[in-house]
Amino acid sequence: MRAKLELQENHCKGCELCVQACPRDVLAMGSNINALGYRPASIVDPEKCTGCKACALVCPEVCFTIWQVA
Amino acid sequence: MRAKLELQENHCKGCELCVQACPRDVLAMGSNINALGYRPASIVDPEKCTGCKACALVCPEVCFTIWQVA
Amino acid sequence: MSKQIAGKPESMSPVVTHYCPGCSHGVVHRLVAEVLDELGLREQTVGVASVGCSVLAYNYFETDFVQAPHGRAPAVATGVKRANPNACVFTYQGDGDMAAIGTSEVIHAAVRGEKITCIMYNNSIYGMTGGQMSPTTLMGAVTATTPYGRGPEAGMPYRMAEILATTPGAAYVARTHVADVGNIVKTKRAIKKAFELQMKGVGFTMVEVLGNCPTNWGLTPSESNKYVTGEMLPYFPLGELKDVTKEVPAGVHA
Amino acid sequence: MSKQIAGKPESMSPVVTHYCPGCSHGVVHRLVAEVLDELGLREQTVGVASVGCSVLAYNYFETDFVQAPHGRAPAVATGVKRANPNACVFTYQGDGDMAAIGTSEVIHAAVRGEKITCIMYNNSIYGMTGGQMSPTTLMGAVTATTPYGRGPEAGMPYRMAEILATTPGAAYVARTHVADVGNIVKTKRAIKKAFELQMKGVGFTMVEVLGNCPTNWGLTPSESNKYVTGEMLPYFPLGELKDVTKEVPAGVHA
Amino acid sequence: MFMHEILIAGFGGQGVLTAGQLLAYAGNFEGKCVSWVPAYGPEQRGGTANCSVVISDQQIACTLVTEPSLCIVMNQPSLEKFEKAVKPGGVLVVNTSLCEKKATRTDITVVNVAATDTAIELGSQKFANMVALGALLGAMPVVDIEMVLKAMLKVMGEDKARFIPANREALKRGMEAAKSAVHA
Amino acid sequence: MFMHEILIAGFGGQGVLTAGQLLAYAGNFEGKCVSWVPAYGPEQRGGTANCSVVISDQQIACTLVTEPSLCIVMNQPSLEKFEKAVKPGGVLVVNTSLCEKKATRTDITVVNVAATDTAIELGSQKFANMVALGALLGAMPVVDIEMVLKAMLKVMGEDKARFIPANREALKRGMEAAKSAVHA
Amino acid sequence: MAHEMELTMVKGNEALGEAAIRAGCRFFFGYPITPQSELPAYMSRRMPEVNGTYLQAESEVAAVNMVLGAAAAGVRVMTSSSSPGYSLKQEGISYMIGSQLPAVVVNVMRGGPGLGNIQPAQGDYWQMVKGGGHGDYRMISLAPSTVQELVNLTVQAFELADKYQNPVGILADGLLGQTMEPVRFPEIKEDPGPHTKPWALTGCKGRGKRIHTSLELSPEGLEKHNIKLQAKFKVMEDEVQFEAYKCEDADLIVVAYGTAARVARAAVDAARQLGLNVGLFRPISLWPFPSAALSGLVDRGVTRFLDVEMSAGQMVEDVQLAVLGRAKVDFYGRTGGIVPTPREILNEIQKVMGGEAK
Amino acid sequence: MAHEMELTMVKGNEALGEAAIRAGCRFFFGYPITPQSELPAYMSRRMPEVNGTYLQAESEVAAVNMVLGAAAAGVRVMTSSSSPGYSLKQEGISYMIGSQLPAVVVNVMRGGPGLGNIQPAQGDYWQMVKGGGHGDYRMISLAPSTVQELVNLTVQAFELADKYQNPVGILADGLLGQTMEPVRFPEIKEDPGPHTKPWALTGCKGRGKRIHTSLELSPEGLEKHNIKLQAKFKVMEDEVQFEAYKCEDADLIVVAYGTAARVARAAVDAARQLGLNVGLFRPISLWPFPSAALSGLVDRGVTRFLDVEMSAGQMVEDVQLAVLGRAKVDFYGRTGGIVPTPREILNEIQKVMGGEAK
Ligand SMILES: Cc1ncc(C[n+]2csc(CCOP(=O)(O)OP(=O)(O)O)c2C)c(N)n1
Ligand SMILES: Cc1ncc(C[n+]2csc(CCOP(=O)(O)OP(=O)(O)O)c2C)c(N)n1
Ligand code: SF4
Ligand code: SF4
Ligand code: SF4
Ligand code: SF4
Ligand code: SF4
Ligand code: SF4
Ligand SMILES: [Mg+2]
Ligand SMILES: [Mg+2]
Repeated sequence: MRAKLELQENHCKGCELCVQACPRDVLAMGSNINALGYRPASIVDPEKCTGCKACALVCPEVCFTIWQVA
Repeated sequence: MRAKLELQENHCKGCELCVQACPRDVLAMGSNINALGYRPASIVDPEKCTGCKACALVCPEVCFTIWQVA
Repeated sequence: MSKQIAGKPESMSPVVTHYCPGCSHGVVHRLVAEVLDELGLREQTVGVASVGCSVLAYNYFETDFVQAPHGRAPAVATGVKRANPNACVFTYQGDGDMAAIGTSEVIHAAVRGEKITCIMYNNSIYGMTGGQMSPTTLMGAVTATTPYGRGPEAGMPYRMAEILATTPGAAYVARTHVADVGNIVKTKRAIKKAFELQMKGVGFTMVEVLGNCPTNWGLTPSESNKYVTGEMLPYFPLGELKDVTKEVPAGVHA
Repeated sequence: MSKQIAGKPESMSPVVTHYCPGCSHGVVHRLVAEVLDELGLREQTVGVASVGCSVLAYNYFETDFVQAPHGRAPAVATGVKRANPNACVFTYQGDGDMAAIGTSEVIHAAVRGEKITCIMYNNSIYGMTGGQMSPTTLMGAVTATTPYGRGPEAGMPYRMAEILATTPGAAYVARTHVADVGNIVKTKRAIKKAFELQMKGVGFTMVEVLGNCPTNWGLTPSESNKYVTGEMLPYFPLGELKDVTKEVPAGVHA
Repeated sequence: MFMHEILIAGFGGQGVLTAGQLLAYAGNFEGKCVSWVPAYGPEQRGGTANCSVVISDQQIACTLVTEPSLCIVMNQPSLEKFEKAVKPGGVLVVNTSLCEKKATRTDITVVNVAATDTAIELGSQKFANMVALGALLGAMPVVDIEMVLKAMLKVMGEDKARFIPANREALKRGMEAAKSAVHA
Repeated sequence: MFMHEILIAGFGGQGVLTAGQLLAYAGNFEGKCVSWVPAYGPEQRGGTANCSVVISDQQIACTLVTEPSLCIVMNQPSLEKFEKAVKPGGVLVVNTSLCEKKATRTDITVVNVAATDTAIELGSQKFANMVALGALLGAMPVVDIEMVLKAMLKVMGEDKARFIPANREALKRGMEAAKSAVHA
Repeated sequence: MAHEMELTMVKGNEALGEAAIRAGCRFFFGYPITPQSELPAYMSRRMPEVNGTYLQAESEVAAVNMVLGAAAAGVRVMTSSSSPGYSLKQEGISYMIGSQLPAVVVNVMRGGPGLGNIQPAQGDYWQMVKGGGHGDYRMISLAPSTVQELVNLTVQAFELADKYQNPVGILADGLLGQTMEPVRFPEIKEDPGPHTKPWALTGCKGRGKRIHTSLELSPEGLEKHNIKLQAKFKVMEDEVQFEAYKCEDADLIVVAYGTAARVARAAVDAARQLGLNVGLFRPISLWPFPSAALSGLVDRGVTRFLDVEMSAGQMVEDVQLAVLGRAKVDFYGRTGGIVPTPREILNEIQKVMGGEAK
Repeated sequence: MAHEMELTMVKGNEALGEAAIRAGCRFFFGYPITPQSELPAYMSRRMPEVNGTYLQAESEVAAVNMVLGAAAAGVRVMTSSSSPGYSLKQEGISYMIGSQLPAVVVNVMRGGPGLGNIQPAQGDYWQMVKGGGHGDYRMISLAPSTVQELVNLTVQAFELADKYQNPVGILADGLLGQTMEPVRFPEIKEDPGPHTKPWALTGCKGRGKRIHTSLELSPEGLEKHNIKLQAKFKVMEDEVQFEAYKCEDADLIVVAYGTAARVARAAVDAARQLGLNVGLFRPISLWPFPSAALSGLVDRGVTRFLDVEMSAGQMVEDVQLAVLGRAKVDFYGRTGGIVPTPREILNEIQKVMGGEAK
């Protein structure tokens, strides 16, 4: 299964939970600061994403949208 | 065991519970009306009293005083 | 030579109560007073009266007393006991007072393990206000506010003692009744244990006493006692629901 | 061809919350919203917000909402549901809101068997007011009002779900947590069941969700999730404490 | 001006509230302005109880009667409490069956009636209130006794019709007693 | 008359409340009347926060500062919110590290300082508040920086003495920035 | 009982309940307390007959919050209590006003303070009229003095509540609640229903979501909300109601409401028979208080008022505020559940007027 | 912290707590609410140090009743809350007054009505001063405007409570509670103790039993009790406190309390600099209200007052009652948690005085 991943960085509060939850190191914390004043997570290796949804499940701000690509 | 029994009729509300509780028919409801407006219980056969305290246990107005006579 | 074996306890005032003929409130008062006498607590006791038929309890006990707002007696008792940890503090409440408006106060007093004794006189009705449904009113019972009988829209009756028994701070929780001679004696035993454990500082103690309300049930005193044993008992089982002194110490298997 | 497998549920508003980074309130909101979506209930739902960090919940759900006074959400929900029996009505409350000031309201809603769903987010602290002890705070925990750690004078923590499970009107009572992926999924399952049983009119339903409060615990989000699983779980056992749909019918012995 | 302020007092259970209600209904049937207010003592049952009834051909000002023109006392405590309250020239009905002492005022009409005893003669203590009411109506025909009996059906329900004759008798016995009244 | 109304604003966690407290304590050490009031946005953490500090040689009237004579804004939202509030002739310190836009007023002294960047250079973002405070004191020496450092020990506890040198450095770096200030 | 349109004998508390039902109220949440207990009892009997809901709450706090919920759902709803129980509803009332939710709240006053007793009193005027709860708010408060007026005002109260999306209070006392008098009820009405309320929480099918909250975190926002509320209260001030009895030529005017006013009317009549030019001014709406009308009486030349209350003196301040020193205001009050007699009030009238003659 | 006698920087809420302890208070029962939460937090830290008791109740209702119990047991005791939480204490306060039990009750006001917000406001004046609870009662209510005054009045409050066997209120607002200022505390004092109170419930050893109740079933008895209470309140009226600042020669007097007064003082100073003869009258005791002093100013020739509140106008009625039309009373208020600025008040002053010049 391959998945397409979108991360709404402007809603991200930089809690890092998604980064810790991702089993495939798709995500990492960024170094920029968003309009909310946080360092948002970002997608660093989209190809590796399996669409396991761990990130989406733990994200308190519902920043992730994931599509399963058939 | 013999017992001496006192009944404070002016506190009695005529609920009849003592009469019903007494196993020896020592008590009966009177026919007079006391100052509270009730027909009080009265001691009709004091000699029969065994001092079992049933009357005292059920009386909500604590009308009974009982002495055990040695 | 003669020895007094029954009579007015010292902790009771020499007055007539305002209770209806045959109402068991007076019996439960006497039991509490006897216990206070026997444990020698009268002079260090502060009673907390609630709102209900027993609101005037302060007139019937020869102890210090404070009258609490409806349902709040356990909170008031908490204040008294915290201010005076050596005092013997008890509340005397009805089922409406404790199980309806006072739910929170009694549960949290139990949760905190307040060293007080709460007596709940459960006649499954609001006596004082004229016989409305209380949380402990039995299903189907006709009251002033369940003219068609208590139906499902009001829920099922609520078992106060069981809930209190689940709280970690409760040391002793029992349910008894006073509708016959034997159970009056047992009720006294439960009340005595509750006061003893309070004074030992073991924790929160509570006795739920099933009692009658001849007036609002529209029954004679003796009929009303039969209602207690015949109708209430099946729904409100008797027993010591919690007694930490009886609990098996951890690690020791019976 | 691609199919969306995660994203914002329709029942959630497209806004950023005011919650602290890593706070699980957002996760639980999302789970409720997903359940509303999946059961097609969004357009007939009335949410009841409580007072606590989740007071602004009404900004995050795309459903009708009313904000209740502190602790009273189950009473408000009772009013809504009785007025509109076809509505799907849920409360979203904190542990302080439900287990402290709201004790009476939630217990009596359960006793009455109100057909509502109460979600309690138990982070064992008063989050919104700055981290004071709540009735569910663990023994020894340092909070703004237990600077020396919660001691025995405040009693032992209180288990809300267990108490509600004892009430006859409760149809479903569960405790879950959202500190890891697997349990987030399980929490959703419990919430879904609660809403389903509400809509089937079976009775009162409640899910207590153990969640974090990184801010007032002074922990990072991931540390705080470990506190949930490491410290809270031993005292607050997970599970379906009551599920009338699973209870063995009377007379049938397993 | 037609205007009667009536107070009926006794123990709870003596039917004082009912007697008052019957009066008020009867007045209403006769087209008067009427009001009725119950009052209870602190006791739950068997304590004191009384009620205020006003019957007037004008709008009623105060529905609570503190200085009755007509008064029934069904027992000793009520006699002690209310004798002094009766308006000069008024009527006081005393249930002598339950009053050890006598009324002493001379500026009012005192009707002594052994209401409880008479009622027992009639078959039940329960009729005592009707005997006393009859005595009151004997001394001052505020309403017609047939209206009182009609009111009974209204208050207690049509199925209680079989009690009408006994109650009529009780009212009459009371009215007779009024003949021997001590007039002010 | 010596009288400064100071407002320090930023995100929660940027140390704006602490900076304000240090100023107030320092003023107190110098024998002035002082007051400090915190204010928070609705967010629980990481939201906006600000504090009002008044330092005066007279009794303080209003402790809440709505029109500051001296102001520090630690981020863009605070700049947008408070730039217009500064009293004409006042001082506005802007943390340019976190402000995309610039202050536009010309009737006040604007001190631009890359407080967060400078702080990171000094080893931790946490010093940003001290850099900004230094900048403020550079533009208007309300209190002595040694008093600010003394206040630090009072507020944070004597055991934090080891952080004094770094903080002194941060204050100094800020003061330098003030030299390049745009004067009104 | 009491379903016909003819004159029926009904106790005040029950009349209140029937009037609410006639006004379309189908939801009642309450908790028993004397001297209003006949009202919940009546509702428990009547509501099922009209497909309505009677629910006995576990406390007054729960009851007022059930009302809040039902009001938010858009139905006509009522709760009632008596003094101590009414105190417990203060937070909920403040919330309802903040959230702009209509309901009718009844206080059948008894003797206070504290547990006091169950006798009629008027010691909760301030609590009801100035606001026993927190924050700036106003609530129309109506004070009937006969059972018939109790019926009429109860029906009105529901209309006013919906009109202004604000709770409306009925302030009665134990005597009125207990008094049985003949009354005429209006025709029975259905609840206009949630669909007539464009703010009712009915589920957001086919529309955007609706929210009821009294929270507004920004001071600017909350002030704006308050300004809006105050503007509404200003409009509500037009709902003033009062009765002026024999005031046209009166030298002294007795001011009283509810039961006290009813007694005072008898005293005024008695005074007139003695040739004293006395009138009765009876506020029916306690808020809005009929200040302009009172002030108008002063313009007309009245120089003395006698405020009579079953309290230690509460409304008297509103009378003083209305006349602002332009006339003398005396006070006579009884407390503890004692209802003044016409004779006592007449005595006071004579004292005051005699004093003036000197 | 803050144990020394020297000037210390303390937040208002914490200063209140420390002052209570200095006054001998060893019992605190509360429930968290912003903006007074620092007070319970402080008490939870400090009470164990002085062998006192801090207990977090499960609700405000429970807290006020724990206070009632502790007060009955004869100890100095306090509770505190903020607007919505204070509403919930009304029944308990009415009971304490009815039962004649002393305590100190604090309300750190926030924006209302309903949940409102946590910003400073003064919308609970009526609730506190006229009685949010039921029945006729009075409670001394003190309104500090600086942290030092908060300390002083808190100490006084305990003395007054014991003196009159009546609760005493402290009415602060969120700004004062949050403000940190240098203050000087008095020496620490022990609770005088139950043995100094001949009514304290200590167990009836060696004496007859003692009872605290607010119940009195007979109207005559309850009226007697009320007369006794009213007589006590009459004596309490002597405890009036106020500050008159630059009032001697003022043409216009600003009337304000608490935080509003503090801001108004700056406006008065500014007005003086503009040559306007303006003064500030600051009630410190809101009840008893300093009516006589205000009235005295009118006697002296003041014709205009400007009442400034952080509310839609509540105390303004007491100002009007004091001057009774003999001077014009204007009002300026901000709501929702907005603190007026000195400039705004100055504008109002100028408007009012300009208007007069015309
Ligand atoms: C706040 C408040 N609400 C309601 C009441 C009215 N009230 C008095 S007693 C009572 C119920 C009493 O019932 P219960 O506690 O069961 O005692 P019982 O009379 O049956 O012994 C109620 C509701 C009150 N006094 N105060
Ligand atoms: C009547 C009342 N009392 C107290 C408060 C203050 N208050 C607001 S939120 C809260 C506690 C919230 O804790 P919890 O319910 O656990 O929610 P959390 O913030 O932890 O999610 C309190 C006490 C209030 N708003 N109203
Ligand atoms: S879906 Fe799974 S693999 Fe993909 S980013 Fe999220 S956690 Fe990583
Ligand atoms: S979990 Fe969500 S909020 Fe947290 S870092 Fe990841 S994307 Fe950002
Ligand atoms: S003591 Fe026993 S035997 Fe004697 S009277 Fe009482 S019940 Fe009867
Ligand atoms: S039990 Fe007591 S009150 Fe009842 S009849 Fe016997 S003596 Fe009288
Ligand atoms: S009403 Fe019931 S509970 Fe109350 S005194 Fe009478 S019988 Fe007892
Ligand atoms: S304070 Fe705690 S519960 Fe509240 S939003 Fe922050 S982390 Fe979540
Ligand atoms: Mg009961
Ligand atoms: Mg919480």
